[in-house]
Amino acid sequence: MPEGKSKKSGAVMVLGGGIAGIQTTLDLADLGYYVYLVEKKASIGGVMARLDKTFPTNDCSL
Amino acid sequence: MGECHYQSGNYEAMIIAEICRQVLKDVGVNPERMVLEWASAAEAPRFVELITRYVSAVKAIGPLGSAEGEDKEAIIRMHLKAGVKAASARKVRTALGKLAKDIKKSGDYNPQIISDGVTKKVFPAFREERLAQEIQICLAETGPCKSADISEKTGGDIKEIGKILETLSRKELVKKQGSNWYGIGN
Amino acid sequence: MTGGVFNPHILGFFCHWCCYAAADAAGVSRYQYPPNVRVIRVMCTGRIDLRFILEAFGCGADGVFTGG
Amino acid sequence: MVEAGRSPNIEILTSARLEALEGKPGRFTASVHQEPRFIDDDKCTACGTCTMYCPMPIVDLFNERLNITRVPHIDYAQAVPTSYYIDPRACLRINYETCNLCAQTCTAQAIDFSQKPRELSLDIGAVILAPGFGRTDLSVLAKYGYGRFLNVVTSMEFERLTCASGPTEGRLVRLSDRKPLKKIAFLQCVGSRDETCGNGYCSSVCCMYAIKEASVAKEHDPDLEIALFFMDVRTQGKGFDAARERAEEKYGLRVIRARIPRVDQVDGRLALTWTTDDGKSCSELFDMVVLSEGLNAPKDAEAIAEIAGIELNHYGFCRTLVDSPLAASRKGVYVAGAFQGPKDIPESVTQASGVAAMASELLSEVRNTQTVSLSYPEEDKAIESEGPRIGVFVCHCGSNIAGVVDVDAVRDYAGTLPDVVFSRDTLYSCSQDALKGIATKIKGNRLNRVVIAACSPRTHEPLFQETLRSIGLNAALIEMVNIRDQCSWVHSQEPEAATEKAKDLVRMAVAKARLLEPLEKTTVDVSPTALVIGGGAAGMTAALCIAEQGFECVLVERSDQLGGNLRRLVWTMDGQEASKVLDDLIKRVDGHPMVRVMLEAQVKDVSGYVGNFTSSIVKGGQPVAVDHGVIVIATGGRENRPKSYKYGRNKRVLTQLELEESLAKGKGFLKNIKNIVMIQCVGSRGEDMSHCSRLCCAQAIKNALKLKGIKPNIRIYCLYRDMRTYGFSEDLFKEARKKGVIFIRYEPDRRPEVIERDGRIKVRVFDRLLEDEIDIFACLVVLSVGIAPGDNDALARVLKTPLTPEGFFLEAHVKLRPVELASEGIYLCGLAHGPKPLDESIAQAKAAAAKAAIPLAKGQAEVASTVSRVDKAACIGCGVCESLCPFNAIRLFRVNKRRKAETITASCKGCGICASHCPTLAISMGGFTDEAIMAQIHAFAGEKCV
Repeated sequence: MPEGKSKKSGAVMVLGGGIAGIQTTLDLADLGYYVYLVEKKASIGGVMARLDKTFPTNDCSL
Repeated sequence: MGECHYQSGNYEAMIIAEICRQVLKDVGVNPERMVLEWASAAEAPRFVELITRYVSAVKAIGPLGSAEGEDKEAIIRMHLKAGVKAASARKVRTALGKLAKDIKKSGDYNPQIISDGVTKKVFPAFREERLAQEIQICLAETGPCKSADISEKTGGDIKEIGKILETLSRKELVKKQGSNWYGIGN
Repeated sequence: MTGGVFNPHILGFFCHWCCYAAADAAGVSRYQYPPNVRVIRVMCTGRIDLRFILEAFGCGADGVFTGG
Repeated sequence: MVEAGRSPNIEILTSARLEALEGKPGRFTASVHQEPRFIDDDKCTACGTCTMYCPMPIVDLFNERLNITRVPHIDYAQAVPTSYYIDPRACLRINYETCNLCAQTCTAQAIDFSQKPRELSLDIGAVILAPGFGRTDLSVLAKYGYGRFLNVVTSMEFERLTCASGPTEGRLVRLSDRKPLKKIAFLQCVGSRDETCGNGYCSSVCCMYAIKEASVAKEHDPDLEIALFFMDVRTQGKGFDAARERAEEKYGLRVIRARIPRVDQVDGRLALTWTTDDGKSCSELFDMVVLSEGLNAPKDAEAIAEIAGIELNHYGFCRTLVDSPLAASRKGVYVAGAFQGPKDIPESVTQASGVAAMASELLSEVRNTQTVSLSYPEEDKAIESEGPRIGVFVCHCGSNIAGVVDVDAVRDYAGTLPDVVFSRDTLYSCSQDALKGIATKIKGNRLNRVVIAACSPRTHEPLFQETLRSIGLNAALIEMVNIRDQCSWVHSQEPEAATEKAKDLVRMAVAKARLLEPLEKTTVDVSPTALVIGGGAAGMTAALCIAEQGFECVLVERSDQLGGNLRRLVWTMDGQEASKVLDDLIKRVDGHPMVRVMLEAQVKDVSGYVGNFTSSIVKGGQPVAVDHGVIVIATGGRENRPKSYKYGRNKRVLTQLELEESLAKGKGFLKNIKNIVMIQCVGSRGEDMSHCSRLCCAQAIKNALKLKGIKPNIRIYCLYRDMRTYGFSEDLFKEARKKGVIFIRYEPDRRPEVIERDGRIKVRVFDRLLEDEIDIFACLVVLSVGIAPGDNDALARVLKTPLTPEGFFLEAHVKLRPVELASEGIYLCGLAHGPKPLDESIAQAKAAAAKAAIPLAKGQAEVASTVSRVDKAACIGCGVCESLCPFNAIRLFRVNKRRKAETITASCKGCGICASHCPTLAISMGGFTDEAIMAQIHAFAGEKCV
């Protein structure tokens, strides 16, 4: 258990707003943590948002 | 065939679309008026093409009823009214439910199997129930008439109408007097 | 009916996740298509009951478009 | 994406980068620099006027520079945050203080040039690095004529070409002259498995996405001719081979085994030359060449590593260990997705959930300390029970609707409809101030049903439902009418028809609104214990991870000891002692107070649903009842026992695991062994089993290198179909070749044969290069036999979950929910999901633990309100609903000796298949009742219906 006076922070920072960043952000919020999602572009979605369809099911990637 | 969000919803819809096509043909409505199409969320251009093509197809067919034949509109409306009642009847819905259950168990949803299943197991029950409903509507509206007039009005052939009249009379919904049949207000 | 030309009255049953979403996407890209379809949104095409389609035709629909 | 945008506990900082990270695990301080967007997210309604008026064209980076956009723009329509931004580099106003056109034309007054960059300091407990991957740099692409010939494109550009909302709206045309495409070539391993550019690794995904792009292209234009040039066909994901074979056969894709060195242009078309195995040299002309570019380390990898204080591997990706694949080298910093190594979407999603679990382990004692949960006022039951008092709000959406539809006419028309007591038009009903206005109007006029005629319910219904809840009105008492995306936007040339349609749609919505009933958002209490079935590496990792997150866990193992297949492994891929990993796991499991291990125990029956499962577990003949909230399946897999290749009939024919076990016993075993022949895909890909087991190639190479390490002059032959050493294990493959291991490829129709003659064994194989059969005398034959599913049928029947055709458990969605099953509350990891190497099993076990912990952490599972409800009196217990429900969410129960159907609200997803198939119409769907839909149909006909 952490020693010293400072209590742990109940927030997490996720660097990168692609599919991995978004999925872990959603899971962390569900698990009860405040999440800062830091994305260098102006919108999240990363490379996956540019894909038309994704294998193997070929359904849409939005 | 995009992947359905609920996995098998779209398969069940194929069965319902097939029974609907056969029912529309039976009541004299052009089956092309009803279509089942697939477009995933990302296929906007495909969706637009489907809608545009479908609207012009319906335009080509013409207005419901008058396109199917000059004097047919009233008759078709009656067929449809009876059709809705038939589609709500337990016997028909059980047949449809059972077919859906068997096809799901077999896991084979190819169109041929569906259409055979509907033709053999569901459509006969539907047609019989529709005719039964129509007979009662017809007797209630126009009063007693001979089985020949009934079959002419409902489009069912004499033998079929005869058999249905038997079952209806057993359920005391109709009564035969001389050569005329009477509806009993149920 | 506008003018002599027959303008069909069509009822659409669109599944919330697929066809309804495609219709929205068509709107976003400003595609144009004929305005004859009135849409009823359902959660899945599996929800469409035979009664609904027959009732629609019974009520004078010239066509029924079910989209999944 | 949309959910991430809406949750009150997620703060999205766009155009931002990490500057510094200090502190220790649980107590970090991160300083983040954020560039301004110059447009206020809250005010912007994404209407697009600013883009129309801006005079300054810029290259559209989102569409891979294939088309032009304007300075104020949005990357794509469905972007989150759904608001435009200004690209400062080209903006006249920012750089030269002129123009300002967009600010003037913006009706929502959302553009604000006074915004300044911000420096933020965030107190956080853990850091997760998921910056994705970098693109292949131009020098590598230039080798194939990219940049010189317009029709040589990268696979990302090809994605944009096939995309319906892309620059060519999905039409496949040559970029040189916009003529339709006839013939396309896909070149594999561009920027991967390529020493010259320093990327010796394999990017793992390009083979599969090339097949996908080819199939999508064929769907666009069936008479396209497509050839794909592979070295090894590496489609080793779950179900990938099957998908590839289907695509090849259905679309007639030509697969050619050759690596194209260069591309030339011959009168406007692209010429490719290559030599086939049998020495013939060929050359063909193509309209377009697609370069399947690999996944590089992110461009700013060094900067991130330096700031976050983590180590990179020799390729610039984040360095991790096999037995802890998600932890970066600094404690408290975790990694997920392509930055940990090139991988596909299903694996990235799995790792993402996995790192969520690790952060949740580290910070389990401060859970829910910084999250805010919204509280709502009491529902005003009185108003809801009164007769319908409907309020209709017709939205202008600036000019988006009002520009085409006569909003006033629709508003007045709505006022005339029966039961409508209030009708008003609003400029932007989704803006903060309009929502407050609607709330006061609802309270002021005691409205109990609301119809919003505006945009799509898919995107905005939750927003209005929140407004209703915030003033004590049940969220189900609202019906939206889509008169923008599906009316004004798509009938802009026909204003009267659009207005007519809007009126009809409002009439139909009012008819439905009249019949809307308040629906309870039922919540179900979750018993805070997890049941993990299977005590192998995956099971132990999942159990430990759930316990570390603060929840009790029961671990059930059929055999008399923990470990499963891990017991038979000797070395891991990165050379660690497997037994050390095993002992460490077992010690931690046995020692953990929150984990209760039940050995020699089997799950006999499971009843209940998410949050409230009761399982009867038979241990030592005695059934023990265990209550738990969630289930994690980790029953593992079994080494396949081939029937052929003389296995079991000659003691010198072993499997790879058996070889590993004998090597571990000592070198004596190799004394008089000079020749070893390894055969890959034994029993897999079309023999006893149809699937590829993904890890046997890497395992064979690992063993070969171990053998060469012990006895360098030993001769090793490896007969393979495709060497699938994907990711970083490609290095091992290169090292094996350097150490003299001889690799011979065989075709599936001419598999090698093991022949026994007077006590000695030899292997006959058709060598494609020599075009002749050769016999190799072997002192030892080692078979890579692949992984078969465990006997999952019994458990699958108990849990009523489907299995894949190959016999593994079927996950809910291969990409988006890879570790969950379709039915709620049941999770899946390890070999039970499918064959995979140890590090992927561990990552998946962590992911399953994360997902399983969510209902436990919440304590309650909220259930959607659009679920089915059964009218017991009408139900005749025929069971049609039970058999058709894809989610086992409706079951037949015995109610005083008659069978009645009943909905399991927690599992019901509201699809409605049961309702539409019920013979006695006994099932009604929340929000979509039969009566409501019938009312809409009658309203559709308006006066016409009798």
